[in-house]
Amino acid sequence: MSSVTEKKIGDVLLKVENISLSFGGVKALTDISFEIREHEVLAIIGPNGAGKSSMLNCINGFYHPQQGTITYRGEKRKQMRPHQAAKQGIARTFQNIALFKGMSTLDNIMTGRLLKMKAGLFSSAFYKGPAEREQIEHREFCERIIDFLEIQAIRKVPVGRLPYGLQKRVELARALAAEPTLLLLDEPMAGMNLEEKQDMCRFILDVNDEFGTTICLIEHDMGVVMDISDRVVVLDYGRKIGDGVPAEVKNNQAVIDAYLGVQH
Amino acid sequence: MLYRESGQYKTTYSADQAIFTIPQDRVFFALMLLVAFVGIPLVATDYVYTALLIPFLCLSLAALGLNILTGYCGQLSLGTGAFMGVGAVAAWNIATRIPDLNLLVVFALAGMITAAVGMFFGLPSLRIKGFYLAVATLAAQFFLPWLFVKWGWLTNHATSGVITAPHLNIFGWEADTPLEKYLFALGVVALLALAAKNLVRSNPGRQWMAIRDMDIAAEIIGIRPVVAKLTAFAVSSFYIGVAGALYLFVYLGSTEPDGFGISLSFQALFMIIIGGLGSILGSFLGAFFILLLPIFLTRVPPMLGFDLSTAIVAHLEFMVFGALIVLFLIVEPHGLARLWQIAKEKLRIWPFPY
Amino acid sequence: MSETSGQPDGRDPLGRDTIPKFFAYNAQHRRDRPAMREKDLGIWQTWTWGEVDGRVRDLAGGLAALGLRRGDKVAIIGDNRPELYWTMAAAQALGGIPVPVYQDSVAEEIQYVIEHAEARFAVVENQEQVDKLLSIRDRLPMLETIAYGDPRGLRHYDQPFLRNLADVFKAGTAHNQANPGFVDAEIAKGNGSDLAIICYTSGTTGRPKGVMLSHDNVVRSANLAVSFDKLNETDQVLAYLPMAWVGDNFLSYVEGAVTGFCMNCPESADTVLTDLREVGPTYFFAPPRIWENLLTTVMIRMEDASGIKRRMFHYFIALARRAGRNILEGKPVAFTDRMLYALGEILVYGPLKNVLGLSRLRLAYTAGEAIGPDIFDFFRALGINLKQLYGQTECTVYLCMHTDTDVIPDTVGPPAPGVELKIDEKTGEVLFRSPGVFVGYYKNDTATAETKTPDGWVHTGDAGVFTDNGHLRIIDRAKDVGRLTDGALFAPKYVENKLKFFPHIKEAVAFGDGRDHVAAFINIDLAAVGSWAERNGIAYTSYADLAGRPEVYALLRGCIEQVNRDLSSDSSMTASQIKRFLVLHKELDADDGELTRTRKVRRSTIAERYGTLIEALYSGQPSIAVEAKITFEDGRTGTFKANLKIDEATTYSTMRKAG
Amino acid sequence: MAFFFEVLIGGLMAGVMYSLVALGFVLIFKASGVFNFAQGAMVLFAGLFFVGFSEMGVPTWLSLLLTVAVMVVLAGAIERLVLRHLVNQEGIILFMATIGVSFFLDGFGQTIWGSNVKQLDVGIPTDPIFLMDGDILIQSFDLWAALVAGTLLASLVVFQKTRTGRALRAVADDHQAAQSVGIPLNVIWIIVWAIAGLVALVAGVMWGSKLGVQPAIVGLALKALPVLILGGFTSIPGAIIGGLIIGAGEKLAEVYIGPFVGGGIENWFAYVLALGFLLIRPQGLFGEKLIERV
Repeated sequence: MSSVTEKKIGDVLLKVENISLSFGGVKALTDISFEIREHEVLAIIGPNGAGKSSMLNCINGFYHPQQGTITYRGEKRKQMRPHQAAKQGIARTFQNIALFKGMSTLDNIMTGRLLKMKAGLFSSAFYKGPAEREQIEHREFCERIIDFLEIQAIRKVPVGRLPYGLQKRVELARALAAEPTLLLLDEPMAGMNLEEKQDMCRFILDVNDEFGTTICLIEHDMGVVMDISDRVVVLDYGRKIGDGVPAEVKNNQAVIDAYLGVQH
Repeated sequence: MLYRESGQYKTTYSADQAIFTIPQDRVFFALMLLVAFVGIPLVATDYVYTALLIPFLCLSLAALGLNILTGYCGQLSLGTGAFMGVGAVAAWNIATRIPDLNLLVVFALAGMITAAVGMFFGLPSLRIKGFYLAVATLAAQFFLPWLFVKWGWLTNHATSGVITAPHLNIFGWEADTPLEKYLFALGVVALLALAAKNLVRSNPGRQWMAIRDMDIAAEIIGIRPVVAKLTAFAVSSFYIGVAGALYLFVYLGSTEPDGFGISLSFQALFMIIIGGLGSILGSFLGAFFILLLPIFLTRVPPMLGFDLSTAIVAHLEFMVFGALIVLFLIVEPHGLARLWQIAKEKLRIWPFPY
Repeated sequence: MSETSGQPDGRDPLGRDTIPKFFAYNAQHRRDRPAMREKDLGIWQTWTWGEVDGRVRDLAGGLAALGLRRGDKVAIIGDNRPELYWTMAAAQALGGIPVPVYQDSVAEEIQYVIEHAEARFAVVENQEQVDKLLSIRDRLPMLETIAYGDPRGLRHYDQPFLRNLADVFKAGTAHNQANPGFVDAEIAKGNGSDLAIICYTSGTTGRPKGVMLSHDNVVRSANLAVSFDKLNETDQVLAYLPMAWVGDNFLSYVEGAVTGFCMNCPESADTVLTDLREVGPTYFFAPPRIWENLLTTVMIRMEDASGIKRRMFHYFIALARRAGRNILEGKPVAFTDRMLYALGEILVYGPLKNVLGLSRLRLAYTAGEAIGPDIFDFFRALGINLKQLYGQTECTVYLCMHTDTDVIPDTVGPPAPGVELKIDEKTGEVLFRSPGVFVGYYKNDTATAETKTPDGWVHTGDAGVFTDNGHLRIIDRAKDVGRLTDGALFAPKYVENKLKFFPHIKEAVAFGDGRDHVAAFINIDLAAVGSWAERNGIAYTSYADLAGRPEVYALLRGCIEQVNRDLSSDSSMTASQIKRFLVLHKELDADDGELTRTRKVRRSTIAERYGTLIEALYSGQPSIAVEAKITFEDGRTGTFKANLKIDEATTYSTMRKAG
Repeated sequence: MAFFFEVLIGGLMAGVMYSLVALGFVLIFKASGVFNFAQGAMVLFAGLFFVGFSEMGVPTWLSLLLTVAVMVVLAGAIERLVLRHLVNQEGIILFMATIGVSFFLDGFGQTIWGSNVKQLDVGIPTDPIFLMDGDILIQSFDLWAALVAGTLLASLVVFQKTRTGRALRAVADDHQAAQSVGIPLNVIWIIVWAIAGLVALVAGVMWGSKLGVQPAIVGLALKALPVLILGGFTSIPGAIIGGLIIGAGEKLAEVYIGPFVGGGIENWFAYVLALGFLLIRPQGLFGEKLIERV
């Protein structure tokens, strides 16, 4: 559209400085620094084994880098567990779908909403009254996400029975249920066909646009990356070899050698 | 086939999230309750109460408790027998030491004490999973009954080592006859089952299931594993504790405190495997099945002309249980409850096959 | 309900002559009864007549504030959504004229309608429709305001003429507070001769024409239909057919306003069947295609059932076909059959209707195209009061309807109350006069004059005959009826409909006018034939591949020969037996212009596009090479090359002769 | 001091018995990831068959052969009837299935052979031996047991060097890789379960000679579980050392702590020790730390 207003990219939301991570002497990440700005879509790309997932794992507290600091919303972050990161507004999806297989789509999304819910053991056991009111209130919120991601037809279906593409969508829905400030997406479009990819791109952009959610995603499909990201960080063998707007990165020789060269 | 759901649309979330969303199910369940509270008392004999219905209720509750932990939260426990013992001993102590205390309060306190003990033995679950945890709960299973015997204070230094439950007095209502005991147990079990259903369909249940299905993902969406697992241990142990108290007060009457052995633990585990892991209904179906099977094995062969010694029947029971466990795990890991659900689904979409 | 029973000419006994007056009446007398439901956010959100009235008044105020004046047209584009129906009511309250547009139209089609109707306002569902409108906005200078219901994705659209409908509501509340009595006064100003709606008919040829219907048309027609079928405020309908189609407007919206019954909007196009099951409407309209699909899914699903269940199903269906209709129509039935039918109701019919969502149906209609007698019978045999209705936009939906007790599958019933019919002796065309006769085609006096005779008769364009018991039977479009070289009558649609009854055949096109025999194109039904292929272990890679399999040809030849046998039993139709046929490599598609939006065959387009194939059918050659341009779903085009086989089918001599 | 050593040695010898059972667990767990709760029942099962055959008058060597055959058939049956249907199931499900197997074997063995305590004498001398000038008394039986255990261990180590043994290790490391080497997984499983069955037979004969063949063996064999926690589920040396620690620990605890708390702590000491250990070092003494991948 000609007169669509430009979205506003804000201040630095999360700053990664000189992160190094190793497992028993094997270096997964070496001296990585970059920043994620509010409201932007940042793509992390790189060949397999470049340390992309490890990077996300550091950001959401699953791995604890041996060196370096992560500053989130201006505060230097101490070592924390993933659930603490979640509390601070960091949500994520996984490369290999990590849904709760025994639950329905709706229950998965409601589970993603747990952080916002308060009812404890006793009121839940009694159910009538506050607990039920809370369930209803948050159900409505989750229904909006269902509506947003167009998964109405499967809301009561156990997620184990869903095709892959829909599972990915449910996982995104679950992450959104927490109303995250920062959304980490680990290969959200892996294994999808063209149409599913287009849908997913649209959803990611809509999330970014509608809720102002900052998004950091890992993706292999260069076309997708170029289309939807505001900025790209390129990793190779655990080191950062590029950082910039998509067009810049595309023409960066080191990136071409390391990434595109390897791939094609 | 029996379901006519067309036109049963939900206009509120509270209707959509009800326990029984289909009116036919509601009617059926109400009928079941009617049978349990009114129908059975009209026909059952004392033998049926004492040999079948009362132990069924007690063990259902224990199975329900174990199911919360194992079926919903995925934490395997082999300590159910010992935790029932904790509940029984605790309730006995409270009731004999504070004679005027309302029995319901006694049971609640006994449940809470068991919950505390359960949480303590659940601590390893924060670091270990699966069968490692099963071994840890074995520690409780072997340690606690020993403690009941050796720590004289717990049995008021009874010389015989036997504890005998006091009369049941609930708000002045003396439950002495098997029928009254049955009704009391039924009331307690029904209420606790409702509470359990409420728990598993709201926040706590979702936490537990999230931990069970994918603990890493659960933590990453903000669930604290410590809280989820320990609440599961606490709630589960509460139920098992109350079940143990009932077992002593309503069923056994008196027992040696080390009577809460590992065989009870296995019995409860079998109940939930056969009944259905992660299902409230399954806990009841499983308990019923496991209790009925030995009766069946004792009664049926003679009818068919086989005279089996009691020893052989006992061995056969082991074999049948063992085989059934394997069979259910292979064919239908979600047990009888799942079969029931499948049958229901089939009826709902009848005459279509899917 | 007394207020709808009434006058033989359909005039309202309470003097309500416009739709808004009915809304106002319902708001008073049925304040707390449900008026509309929409499955949204997982539950059926409900609005009572009182609430609907409030929403409509707010919206009317909002539209007035935006400058809507009496006589202005409001284009409405989107799925069946309450707020779009409210828009319709609000526009009508102000004397405006809603112009609903098919929501799946491409931008150019929308452009034509809006341009032609000179709509100043467009109220649309969502971003999809907004984007379409924006892409043609430069060519629509008269379009002043576009309001959208769902703001999703539109956050950054800052065109000054774009409005969130929520804001329009708010503005309306303010407007109405500032101008108390405004909406009531506007409603009172309306009268029956005002235009109620302009429906653009897709038409099988040429540009769409805007059929103008007055409030009198719709109100009187609805009054007559409602008392004919004894509809009342407890009825439930599912509003799922396109809002732009006069049928949805009439059956859901107008009849809802007149009787005060509740209209239910499905959640999305994907969930219509689920929603149908949940709502369980009491009054349901579906074109033959949907009844066909229902039957096909029933049969396919039953194929996968266990042997015992399948046998039980077929036994009871056979019983129902024998006894069901008679029981439904209150005719004498053998005692044992009656008992068995009662058993069947428990075991098969009841559950089946329930799973399909048809168990609460009191009244169901089919119309638009002829329905296969077997399909029709199937549903009646189940005890569903399915009837035929015949009509068109120009007559406000209906001309003929079956009565509950006198239903013949291949007729459309006797003339409905208030309708006069006659058949042109030369052409066989059906003409009518009724309270529903349209005002005229908007801005197209030539077409109006061609259709409406000076003495008030209207040409339907359909050829028909009256049966002995006074029912009308439609044979075909008047202009499509032709003759074979031997002079025998050839009504292509009659033949095609017989073919389309088979679940494996989705579409058929018969040729024969001016030829010495009849030949046909067949379109397979991918779901049905695919499932059949799977069961028979036939592997296939694509639609085209499956269509060309010799096994599929054999299957279809069987179907065609059965049709031929059937035709041979009717002396006037025996010449129409199909001698040669081919199976098309692609589905006929509305997007390619081969079908209309209402999925009628566009003969001229097909004759033009598939000319070589038609010639091949008559040349005796065994196969024909095709190279077709096809449009993929993403809009790209490509070519497809293959050799289509042409097969021969056995024909039969007339029974009478043989016997 | 001498008394201490006597208790210690007695404990270590009892520990050897635990180790024998634990070895069976480890073998199966390493090769198939199945935590075989039925190992204890297999010990009883093997013992019952062996003693049963002997009581029928079958010569000892033949009884032994027959029982070996039974255990091999059992391994095949378990693979065919249980494991094959539970491939790719979660560990906890497999674990529960082995509980079922355990009950079945327990009941099956007793249905055939009865549940009386059966004396088993395979000619292992039971004379007391005095060490350190008679200060310390140990049973020669225990020495024999240690000897047998040692032999068994040695033969297992040798076996690991063979082709089949290497295949087993490959399976333990990576199922898919093992299959690509060309060894059918089913065969591997049968071999592993058969070996575990033989280990159970040895344990059954030893336990049976010491205590008589009786159902209580199943309960005693449960003590192998804490042994595993201590030693680590995947380590053969761990099973041995864990067994020794548990055996010695519980005897010493019983003798030195028991009197203060009323005795009988032997029953639970092993488990509580394991529980405490779990909290400190969940992977066991010799187990490998697992890195969780996301």
